[in-house]
Amino acid sequence: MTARIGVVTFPGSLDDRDTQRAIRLAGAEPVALWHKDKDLKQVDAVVLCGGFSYGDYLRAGAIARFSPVMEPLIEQAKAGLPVLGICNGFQILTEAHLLPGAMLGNDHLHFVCRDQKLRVENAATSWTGDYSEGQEIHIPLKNMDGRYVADERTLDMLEAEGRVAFRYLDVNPNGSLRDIAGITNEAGNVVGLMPHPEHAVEPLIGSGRTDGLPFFTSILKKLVNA
Amino acid sequence: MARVVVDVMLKPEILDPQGQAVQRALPRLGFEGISDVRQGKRFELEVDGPVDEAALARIHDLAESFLANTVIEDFTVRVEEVAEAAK
Amino acid sequence: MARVVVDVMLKPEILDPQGQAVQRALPRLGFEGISDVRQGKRFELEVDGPVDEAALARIHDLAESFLANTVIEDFTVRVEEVAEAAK
Amino acid sequence: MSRTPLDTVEHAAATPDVELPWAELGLKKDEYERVVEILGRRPTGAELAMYSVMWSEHCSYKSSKVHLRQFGEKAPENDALLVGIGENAGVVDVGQGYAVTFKVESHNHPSYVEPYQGAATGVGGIVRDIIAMGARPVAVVDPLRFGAADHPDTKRVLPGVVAGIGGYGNCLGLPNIGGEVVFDACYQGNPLVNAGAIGVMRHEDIHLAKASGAGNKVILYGARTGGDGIGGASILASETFDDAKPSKRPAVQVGDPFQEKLLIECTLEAFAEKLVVGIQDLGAAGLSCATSELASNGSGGMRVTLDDVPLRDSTLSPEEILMSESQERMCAVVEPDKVDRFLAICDKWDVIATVIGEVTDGDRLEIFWHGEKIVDVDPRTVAHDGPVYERPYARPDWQDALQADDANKLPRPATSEELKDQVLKLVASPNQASKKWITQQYDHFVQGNTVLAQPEDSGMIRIDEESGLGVAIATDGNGRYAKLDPYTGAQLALAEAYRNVATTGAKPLAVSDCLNFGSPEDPAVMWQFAEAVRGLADGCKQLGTPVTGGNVSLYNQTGEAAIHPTPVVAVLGVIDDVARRTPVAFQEEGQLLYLLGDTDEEFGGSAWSQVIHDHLGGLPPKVDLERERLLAEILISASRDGMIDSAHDLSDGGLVQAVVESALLGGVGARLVVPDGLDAFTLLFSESAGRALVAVPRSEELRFTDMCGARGLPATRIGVVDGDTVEVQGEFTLTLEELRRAHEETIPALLA
Ligand SMILES: Nc1ncnc2c1ncn2[C@@H]1O[C@H](COP(=O)(O)OP(=O)(O)O)[C@@H](O)[C@H]1O
Ligand SMILES: [Mg+2]
Repeated sequence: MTARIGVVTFPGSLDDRDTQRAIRLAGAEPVALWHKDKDLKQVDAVVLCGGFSYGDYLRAGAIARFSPVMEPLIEQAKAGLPVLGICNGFQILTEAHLLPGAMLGNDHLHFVCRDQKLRVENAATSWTGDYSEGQEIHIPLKNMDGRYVADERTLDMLEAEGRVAFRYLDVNPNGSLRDIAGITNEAGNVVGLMPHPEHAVEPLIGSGRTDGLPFFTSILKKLVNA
Repeated sequence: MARVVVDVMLKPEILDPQGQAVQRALPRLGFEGISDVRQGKRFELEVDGPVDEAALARIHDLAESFLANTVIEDFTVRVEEVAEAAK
Repeated sequence: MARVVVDVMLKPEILDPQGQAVQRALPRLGFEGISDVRQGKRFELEVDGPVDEAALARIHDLAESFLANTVIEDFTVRVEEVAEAAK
Repeated sequence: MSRTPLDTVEHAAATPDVELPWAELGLKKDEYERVVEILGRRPTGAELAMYSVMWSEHCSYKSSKVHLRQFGEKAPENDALLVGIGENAGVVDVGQGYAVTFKVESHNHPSYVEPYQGAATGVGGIVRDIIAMGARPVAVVDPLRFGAADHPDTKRVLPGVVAGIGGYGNCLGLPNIGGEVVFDACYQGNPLVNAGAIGVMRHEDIHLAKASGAGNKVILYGARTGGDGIGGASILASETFDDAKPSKRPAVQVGDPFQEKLLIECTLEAFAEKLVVGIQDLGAAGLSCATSELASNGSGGMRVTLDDVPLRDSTLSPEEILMSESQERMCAVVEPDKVDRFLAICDKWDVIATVIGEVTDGDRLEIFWHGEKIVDVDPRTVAHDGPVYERPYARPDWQDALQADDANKLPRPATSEELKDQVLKLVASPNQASKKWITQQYDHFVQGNTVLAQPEDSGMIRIDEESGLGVAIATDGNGRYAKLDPYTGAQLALAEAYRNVATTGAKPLAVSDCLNFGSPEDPAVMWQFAEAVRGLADGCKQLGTPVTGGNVSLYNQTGEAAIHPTPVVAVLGVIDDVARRTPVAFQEEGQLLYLLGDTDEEFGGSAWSQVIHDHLGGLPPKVDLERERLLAEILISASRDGMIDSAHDLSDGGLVQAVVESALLGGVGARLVVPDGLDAFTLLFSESAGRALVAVPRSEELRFTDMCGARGLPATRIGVVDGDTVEVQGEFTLTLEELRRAHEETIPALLA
């Protein structure tokens, strides 16, 4: 038995096929979910993938957050369904208040595409079990609105509770507060990050590294061993 | 038909690189005497029917839940007035 | 210190994909009765010294040459007033 | 609104003496008379609108047609060519049942007026061409040219153009895998914004722009139609037919990449369900072009009800609707029983779709407005029978003097110190400097198939996950070479793009081009154009790579001053297994550096002559296409058989530029030895064509040199990959750190 992992396609989603490929390469079964369906097809976990849902108009993720599929997703995520938000997916998760804080435009005001060095700060979430805490990895980053902000109290809380899951190393590519690249909810089932692990799953392709694959093997192990 | 304007600005404590970029460019353009610039969004909503208390209240809700992200932004709602010093 | 506000909107004949996307989302959020939405920019300039005719004229120039892209945008300049229906 | 009676076909026939503003619409008197002759009466306003846009230079290629014919006449035999010139884009067979379509187009002038939107809509337009062939777009490229790097207007234009290309392409989910950025004062006021796209499909999915099958429905889908880009039609509306002043019409088109992304998805879904008989994107000339081309390429006629076109601006006149260039629209021909399904797919993707007409038995294109017929034409006369000019051309009288001003006579560095200094200047010059500040604003990774992207010699995309089949593309052009000799310059552009593709291990297959020139009314410019086309056509014949399509952009000039003739050439290649691709970066210390090809003293039009002497004169490097072909074969074999670990083609900047780039990318330096028979200066800076730098693992050296020897390609050992400096023995040593600063700080300092 393998795990079924849903990938939601919103209008403007770009990395849905790539994310499905990454899930397949990790050995799980990708399940396409459509934003207009209030139906998660009983998947074991969901990835909200990268892209420009609704053109990123208004604010990145702001319109997608109100898509019908988000209703069951929000409900079940609160009940423990593992959800990973990558880039636009992370933005949607903050807009939906499943994760605290908000994403703003990069401080340098440009789109940035680079192979980014990160440190895994929390290897205990549903999506990071196959990393070790403190591990340094390279994952492609590509976005316009990647600046993570939250008020000081929230930031302190995230730090104190070990909920900063990933931090940028060497270069802070967008002005994110405290170099935050990704965070988790309290329960560790909902994780969001700006870099794109699904673009680092095959040698030769993209960044040419496979540092992103453990996201997908982590969740698979967790689900299969559960 | 009436127009309601919703202005959305980043909260004062949030860094506004766009506003800063504008401000930094001012001296180069020969503009002095502007001590701060902030850039936000302006929405013009054309409302069918009268803009009464109830309609404004609904638009207020809309702004709060959708047009602004109150984690980072403040907003104001007002019925459009003639600009003071129009173009 | 006084505040001058420059509102920059796409010219009416120019496509406003952002405003359209917002408008199309409204019914899904349960908002009816808004027939058009346009999204523009709002700049808040904090001006040192008095905002007299001359100052406004200079800001008008600034808006025309820099804040707005007059190929596709219109703008208005005004001294900030208390909003009618503040938050 | 007070309106004079609608200018119907009937009304036009009854009022032969009414004068239409044909001149304001850009038609010449004889062209207008030709329209009258074709119709046997005066045209209606709507007909005039259609003829005038379709017979414009941009749509009809009236000045360039007589020359472009050579691409067909001289086309080499090539089994891979599935669809040639004349369709929205050419299609090439790349094996395993896959076909690839690609094309380059210009959006030069709009990008000067409004850089962000001009460039963005340029990307949008070329991508729609690709979708219209039935393909899924998989990548974009953007060859760009701007005025002097330190000119204040460049700081306005370039960041806007780059943000626009990124803003649109990134949002569509298309990796940007290549392009060029060139600065030259000749492009001040006439920046060149060319955009290319590649799409992939199965052979059976190829679609063509034709309307056949009487009764089939014509569906317009995508954005609503607004008054974008219809200056001419507004004249028509106001001065002739409408007493009221027309509402303001935007001169600039604004793109909506989100809408285009939806168009891609819903179009591909309709293709997958075999719902589409014919399809055409709406680009320049909008509905005029789409309807007349669809109708004239099909078997029947077409009837269109203009009232059914969804509008963004309800005040538009029928002439304006026909001419509108609103973005993100497509037109499909669909069998009646499949219309519901087609509309359902559009609805699924929130795309507005409307039946606006149908294919008829006849051979006329008829368009109705408020129940009255306002257009009744033979669509072929609109789409294909535009005027053809034999413009006079003549070799300019300054050409001889320019060629006589020999760059090989320029003073050369006298000391090692000076040589070193010039190397640093060269790699830091805006044209040779790293373009990372620009290219990192583009998404390279999206779609998860990018094998190579900037700053590799060519971009490479995997198209089959199982087999590793991939395609590569490179675009090149050198206006300085072309100015010195347009025939040779065009061939050098072709040779360089061809070489770039082969350097990465892919086999060059086919060509697209974007020919950017000044005014065709200037015989000197027309000569440059004619020579460049002749050069390119001859070159393609010799290399066996057919031109599958392209674009001509004329009138790139300010007053009397034309841009350098700038033919930009894109070469598409195929690689059986992307795992065999060869990157630019040095991989491992100890590997041996070989210079392939012959190095002569060739400095005409070179980067060195520009950077050090601000000089343009003499002759460009010689072209030897047989040598290029041999070099390509060696590079491909070496990559396939694992004999080389990195390779970099030599072009502007010469060997030193290539060594520095490979070293910086690999993070490891090189020690060079000047071979017998060459001096250090010529070795480092000459721009002789037909050359590449390769790094050979020691274990492969014999096999590699044997292969080169057996096939007669000069291969000269010039050094070794080593250390953290670039050293030219007996001359100078530069640390990678110094070089990196020189190479990478220029562009941000100028533009950030
Ligand atoms: N505008 C651009 N967009 C994308 N890639 C670019 C652009 N300009 C340059 N590049 C990339 O940068 C690299 C170096 O460019 P260039 O020096 O022109 O290459 P070459 O001389 O080999 O043709 C190439 O990979 C090229 O594709
Ligand atoms: Mg190259």
